[in-house]
Amino acid sequence: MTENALLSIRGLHTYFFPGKAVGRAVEGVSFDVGSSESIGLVGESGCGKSVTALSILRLVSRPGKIVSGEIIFERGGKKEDMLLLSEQEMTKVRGGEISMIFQEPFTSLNPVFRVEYQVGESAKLHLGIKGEALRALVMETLSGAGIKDAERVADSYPHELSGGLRQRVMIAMALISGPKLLIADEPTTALDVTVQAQILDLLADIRLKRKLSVIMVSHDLGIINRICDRVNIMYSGRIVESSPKKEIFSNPLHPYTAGLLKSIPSLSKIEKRLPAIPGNVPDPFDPPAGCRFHPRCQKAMDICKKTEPGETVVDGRMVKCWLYK
Amino acid sequence: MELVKVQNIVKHFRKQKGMFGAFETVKAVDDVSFSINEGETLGLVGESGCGKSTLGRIILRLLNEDSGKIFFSGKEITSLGFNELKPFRRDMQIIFQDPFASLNPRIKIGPAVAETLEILGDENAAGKAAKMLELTGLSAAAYSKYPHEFSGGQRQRICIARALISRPKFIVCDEPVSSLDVSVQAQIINLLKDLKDELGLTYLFISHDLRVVRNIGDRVAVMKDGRVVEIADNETIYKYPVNAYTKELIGSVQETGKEL
Amino acid sequence: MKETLKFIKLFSANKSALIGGVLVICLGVIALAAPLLSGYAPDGQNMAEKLQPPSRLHLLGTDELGRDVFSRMIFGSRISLSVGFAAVFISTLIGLLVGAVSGYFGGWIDQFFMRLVDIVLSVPALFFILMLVVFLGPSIFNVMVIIGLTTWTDLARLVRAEVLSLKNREYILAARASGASHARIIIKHILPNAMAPVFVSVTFGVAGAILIESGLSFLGLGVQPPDPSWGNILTSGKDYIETAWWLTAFPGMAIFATIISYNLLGEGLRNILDPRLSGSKERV
Amino acid sequence: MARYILKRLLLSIPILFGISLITFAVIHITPGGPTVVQSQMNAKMSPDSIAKLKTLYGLDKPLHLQYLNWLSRLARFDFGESFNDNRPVTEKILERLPATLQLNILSLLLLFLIAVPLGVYSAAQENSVFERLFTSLSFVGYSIPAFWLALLLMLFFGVWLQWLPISGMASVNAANMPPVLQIYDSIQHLLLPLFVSVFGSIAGLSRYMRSGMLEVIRQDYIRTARAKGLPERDVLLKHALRNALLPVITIIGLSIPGLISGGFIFETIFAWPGMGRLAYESAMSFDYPVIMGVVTAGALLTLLGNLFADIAYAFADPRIRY
Repeated sequence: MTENALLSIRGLHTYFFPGKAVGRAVEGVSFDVGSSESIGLVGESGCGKSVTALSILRLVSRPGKIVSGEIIFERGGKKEDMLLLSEQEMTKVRGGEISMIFQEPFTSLNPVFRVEYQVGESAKLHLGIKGEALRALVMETLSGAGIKDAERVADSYPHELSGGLRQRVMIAMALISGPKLLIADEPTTALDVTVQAQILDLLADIRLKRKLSVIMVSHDLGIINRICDRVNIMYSGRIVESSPKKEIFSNPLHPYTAGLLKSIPSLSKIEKRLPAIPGNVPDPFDPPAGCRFHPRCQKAMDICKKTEPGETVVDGRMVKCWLYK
Repeated sequence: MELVKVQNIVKHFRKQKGMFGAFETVKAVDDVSFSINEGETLGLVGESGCGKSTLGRIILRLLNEDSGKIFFSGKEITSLGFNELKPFRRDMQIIFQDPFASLNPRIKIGPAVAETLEILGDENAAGKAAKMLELTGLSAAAYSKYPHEFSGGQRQRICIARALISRPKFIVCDEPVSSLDVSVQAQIINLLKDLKDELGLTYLFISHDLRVVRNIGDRVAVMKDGRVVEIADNETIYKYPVNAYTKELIGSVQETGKEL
Repeated sequence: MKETLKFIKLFSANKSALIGGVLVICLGVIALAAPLLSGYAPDGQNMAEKLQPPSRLHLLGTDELGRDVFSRMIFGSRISLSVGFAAVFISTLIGLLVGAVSGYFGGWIDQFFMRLVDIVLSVPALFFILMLVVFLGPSIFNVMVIIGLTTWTDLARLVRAEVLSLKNREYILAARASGASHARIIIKHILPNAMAPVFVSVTFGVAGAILIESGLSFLGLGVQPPDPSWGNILTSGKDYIETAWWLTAFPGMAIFATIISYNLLGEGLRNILDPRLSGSKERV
Repeated sequence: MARYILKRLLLSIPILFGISLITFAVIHITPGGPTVVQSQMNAKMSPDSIAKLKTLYGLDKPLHLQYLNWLSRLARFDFGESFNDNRPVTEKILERLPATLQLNILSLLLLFLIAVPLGVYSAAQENSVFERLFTSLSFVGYSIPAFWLALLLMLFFGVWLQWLPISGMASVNAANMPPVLQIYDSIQHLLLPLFVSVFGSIAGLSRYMRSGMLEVIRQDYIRTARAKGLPERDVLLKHALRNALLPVITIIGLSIPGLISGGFIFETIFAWPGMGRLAYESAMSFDYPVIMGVVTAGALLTLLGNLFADIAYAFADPRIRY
């Protein structure tokens, strides 16, 4: 564990139990988030990136359950395992010390409350302010989230706002109590590209201004490139590679990372054929044995089919692949 | 040679705000004209609600336009009725965005793919469907399975097989890869490119993702608020965009390269 | 075949469906085998044995005319069930047709039918049924038809909503792009996917129709004596409530048991057929 | 909002027309019209009342004139006079209305106060013993025929235990009692009908409330509320409940016709002098003008109830408001 890490996740296992089947959504995920650091959690559908993010705040809902692991978070100078906190203590962490924003701005705001109430609720809860002071803080935070006519937006109901504005409201709601860590779960996926660019600008800006640590969950490496310092690549419930951003784009270690990067079409060059990864994303209820990626891997060896590779550290980068043993 | 030509297409929707709100007119498609040559791929780019999908459906006469004309192989098809349109159905097909909504959950893959030929009275519809499934990269065993037994990428292959079964000349691809994972998306783009070369197809490729259109389009049209604001060939539009909105779109793309 | 097996598996795993299903079958068998099970003719009077409490001779006692309550109840089940089924058949037919046409074609057809539904819904149903029964005269046939004609609105709305959500699915558009006719689309693509709520509604509908029939018969406006029906046995129950409790307890229990069986079956079917309510992704 | 209410009011006009058409049609479609049927079936019917009925419906005039005549009478709430006692139908209905309203408003209130917390609690306790018990009991409540329940209660509390009176709104000698005792007396008379009226509906509404809550709890904005650090109690009672209550408003509006007309069976059993009993009495004595009046009045009450429900809904749901 890094000494100065704000958040350290060790051996996180989160499973889903619908009926008799077991879905191993997250299986043995470990990573650190340093103070003011921005970490990307990247992967395709069903890889467990969102479940990992929800697990940190213990927001995984039935039939999902955190089975084992440690989530160590620094609170008030002490390091505490959040999986051991009481539910009551946990409510202080949520929205107070760690905030989260979600993918769907259209469904993530409560339709029957005004924006002012929804944004202010968190501050009322964690900072204990009320009345005029609260309204002032709400306006300030809305403005800080790049909303020009904060007064009008505060008095609106969510359905009266555009997707981009709603996502700004979500961001304001997450930031109002001054958290140390922001978890953003695909915050721009539901938005148009032009709006997406604006929201990413805002997040990059806020991150620096508030010295915020960020965990950015996304399927889009382009977005990660914009925001993150370090990237964790997830595949079938595991982190298969963890590298600083620059190196992951220039010299990916894991064959999956390399394949993923190559398969993204680019504006700058047209390819006759995109170098696609063959096969399909594995089903968390029925993953392949050995290295989860081996059926799609062109460099697969015999050992890959039988035994799962452990962590290997290469030049301060972590990779789970037999090629580096 | 021009295969598809649209002339001054207009489509307005009257939308009511809430249950008792005032009516407002949404100009989904507002005076759009262009043509697509045989063997060409025209990329149609725009953000949500710009009218690109509506336009695609109008061209296939799945939606009626308010005004304007559509020509297919030089014949006007705008005024044709259900029966007169039937012979054209063989020549123009569509692939949708959501591979989960585009297959009937209660109909097996084989009959679903064969439906067009069955409607046209082809006696060997089943055999052709099985062959088409193989052509799109699925095994013939898929024939008697139900849609829920397949992943998103495989379903999109099934939809492509269904669109191709009648050997059409023209296909509207309505965001065919937007709901797929990146690694699978590349497979489907490649498949569409291969099939185009192999079968001599013409595409109208609708997408919100410029990177995808950049990789498949011969020419690109940019749509905003129901209008085509810029149309040019692929190289030109990316290197020398004229319209301000086109420039903004290109500038908003988050690239994964080393530029940052 | 595979789908049928899956349905049977889900059905037997669902407690309320299983209990409801078994009870419904038992009730059906009793009704069919009525002459074999009852020891007495349902209308055989015997004034010497009137208002006898339950005994070995008369399992559930006798009524004010000395008729065997058990036999009357067994034969009454035939009437109740046939009224229930006939009424539901009529209402399902209307509901399905109105809902499908309304939802698929939209426009003024839809407007017309939905206003009609609004109108039918704003007349208190039981008052309306009461009025019709009085005007047309109480009889088994009239009761069947009247219940059928007044209870189709819920199903029509349900089917309409289902069709509306289905008709813009992309597979419907794909079928249209293939040149499929309206009839083909409705029959092959829409109705099979819209049937789940219909089955559920039919099951609940039988329970509802039996309830209305027994209520009307209880008031003397449904099945007329001497034809036996659970409702009209209860009428005697009310008249002799201070002396003959069995006339109130047993026929009511029969109505209750029938209704709860169909409701259990309906609830079970809903959980199996409608994954939105059961939260499971499995769907037959 | 004013505009919404206005539009909503305008919308009930075609429904009113429809109701008038249907009731009109019933008179004409029934074989030979009521005048013929009733003279055969109802010996009490004198030639005099047949003549009255004919003038009332104007059966000798052309159809469209008959309808217009019918409409204008509806507008004036004129349903003619009762065959039984020659009193105006409107007067008879107005006389019975308070008893019906008393029972129905009380049941609605009670229904809401019991069913909503019950549904919310059982949703919060998903998969617990309480929830299983609740589900089974609500099934019983949902399936038990109201008139049988009424008879059973009469048997238990009235006949066997003799705790409660089994019919009417008040004792025969109530008028001579001191006020406190009068109230006690009327509460005693109210208990059984109220219980029967509420019992079945509680099962239905609380089940509905429960599934509504479960549906809302799955929504994204509930996750947002939790991520904010709200305690689970606030998540449920502030964020989820407000949303889950919205459809309940509509459901209560839709249940009004059922409450009004569903009452007629146990109003009859308990001799409760409400509209339901009036409908029954008039049906049994083939008193056509009264039946038509009751049905139309019931429809009007329903329309009014739905109107209130819709307006309440518009107040509660900001997505409808303008």
